[in-house]
Amino acid sequence: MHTQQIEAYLFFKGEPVTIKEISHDLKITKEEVVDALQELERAHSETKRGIVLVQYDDVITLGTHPDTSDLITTLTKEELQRDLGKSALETLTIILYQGPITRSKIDHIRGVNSQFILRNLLMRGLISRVSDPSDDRSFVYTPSLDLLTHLGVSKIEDLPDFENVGTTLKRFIEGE
Amino acid sequence: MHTQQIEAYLFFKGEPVTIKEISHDLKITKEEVVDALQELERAHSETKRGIVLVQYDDVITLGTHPDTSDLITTLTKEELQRDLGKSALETLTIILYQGPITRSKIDHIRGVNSQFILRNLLMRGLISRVSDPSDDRSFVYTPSLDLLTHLGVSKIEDLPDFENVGTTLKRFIEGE
Amino acid sequence: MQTNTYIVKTEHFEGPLDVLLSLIEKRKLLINQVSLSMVTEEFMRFIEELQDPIFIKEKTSFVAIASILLLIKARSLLPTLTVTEEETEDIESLEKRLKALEFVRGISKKIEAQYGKKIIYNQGNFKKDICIFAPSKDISIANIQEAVLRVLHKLPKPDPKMPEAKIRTVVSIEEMMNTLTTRIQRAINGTFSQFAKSTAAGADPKEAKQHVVVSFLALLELVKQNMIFVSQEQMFDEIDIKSVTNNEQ
Repeated sequence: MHTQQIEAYLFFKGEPVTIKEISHDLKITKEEVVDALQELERAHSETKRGIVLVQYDDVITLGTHPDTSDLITTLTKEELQRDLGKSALETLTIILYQGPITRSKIDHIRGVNSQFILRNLLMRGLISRVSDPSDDRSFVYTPSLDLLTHLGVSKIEDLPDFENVGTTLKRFIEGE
Repeated sequence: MHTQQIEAYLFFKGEPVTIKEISHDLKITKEEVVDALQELERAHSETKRGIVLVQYDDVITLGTHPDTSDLITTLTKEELQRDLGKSALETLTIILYQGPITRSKIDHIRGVNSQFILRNLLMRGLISRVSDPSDDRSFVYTPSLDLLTHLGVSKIEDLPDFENVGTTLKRFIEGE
Repeated sequence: MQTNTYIVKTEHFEGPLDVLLSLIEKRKLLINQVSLSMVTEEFMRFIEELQDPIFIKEKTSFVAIASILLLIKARSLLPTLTVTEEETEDIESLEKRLKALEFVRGISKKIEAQYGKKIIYNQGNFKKDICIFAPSKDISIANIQEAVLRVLHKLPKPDPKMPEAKIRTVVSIEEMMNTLTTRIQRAINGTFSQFAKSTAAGADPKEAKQHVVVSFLALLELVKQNMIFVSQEQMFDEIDIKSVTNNEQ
């Protein structure tokens, strides 16, 4: 059966997809998709799951179980209010002084993997992610306008010691 | 039971979380978290699920089932750097079977300074560096959840011959 | 990119144990003192060719291993050579470390075979629906300024210190050779100046000592294999070297 594949697929996608897309990506017929989705829904309801299938018309996604909505609402609020912490501030700083910048360069400067921090900064609207003009398979990160406004700098060069810090980081990246 | 809440929580977070964080956010004891995680793991393995629980030490996340790897690989944009190289593989092996481990022990086994390779592995997110519990001026290295997921194991004990290899290595390191 | 230079540095150059293990594996030998003494000359040659300035620092650890190897070889050829307790420990520890590394290599092949074959993937995209501007209290110019300092402070230094794992470091090949020569001479109660002079002829005086010791060890090897006949009339006399011809056997 295709239920396992579909559940993994929806989980990996993390955003609503249509039956047509699933059918295309899994290379199975739409009928098979519909059957598997019904099967998956049954499985979810039989066991006391935290994850459920959310369907509207032919658009499908995975979501948290309605019984957990109180928890999730609280978490969402807390998450958005929580302090960034040192590592996230450092990452944000690098993007401020060196953006647009790729993740691998950020990782290189910090010496650690920044995957989840970037996700968090994106979710909070502090940075934005666009296709890398020099390589469209990857992305570059830039500070959001909201962030600059929030910091009270009208242009990026107004950040403290912008020139020097920028030069030092650039030199490091280029390996001098 | 708290399995439903925990599954929803992990799904909502979408990134590795610690038992301590779960305990704090869900307002339940650590023991209750551990019990619920075991229950969740059992539930995942009994039904043919597309989602698995990945754990190392007290860090937990959800991921796609390794059996769906071929499908998801065709969808992912980020190419996995497969070329690990001899020294990276050696270092990872030592950390996988002996982590948490200090750099000096890794250096001793390899007979060479591992600073660069460790930094490289940190940057790639394959290992993590944490304060040494026995001496907080120094650090120890552990496998990251990403490393486990790239190896397709949901917990460290699923590595080939985990027990025996670990014991043998330990004997080598401690010089009997 | 910069990261690649790190990989090159570490990949192409993996230290003395790596070199030693490769030499033993190339000959399909087991790790023990016999095989270690067999690859000693090749190892010494490797050090001599180790000229790249980037690796000068690594050279110390090579010399440390070389001195243990020469000791093993000298002792196997000259049972009268006295070895301190600490040296015995070094020898045993080297053997053990090589076996450990060999073991790790074996396992790392399995890890390599498994890596990237069946991947567990993370949850994909970030949840776009909650992407709203939500700055935290700790985002301020002052904190950004502090973060800048931390970032710059944590940038890796280009010239890391070399910690030397447990084996005592030897200052230079020359020093090591000097000590060993004295000890060997004491052990055989004799000299071999002529032989040494002839082999060291034309060599850089700095390297002469090294040639003497290595050549002498080679000479002793030949004695052991009954390839040559060595005699010495009296203490401190010249060592007389004759080759053993076939018809004499």
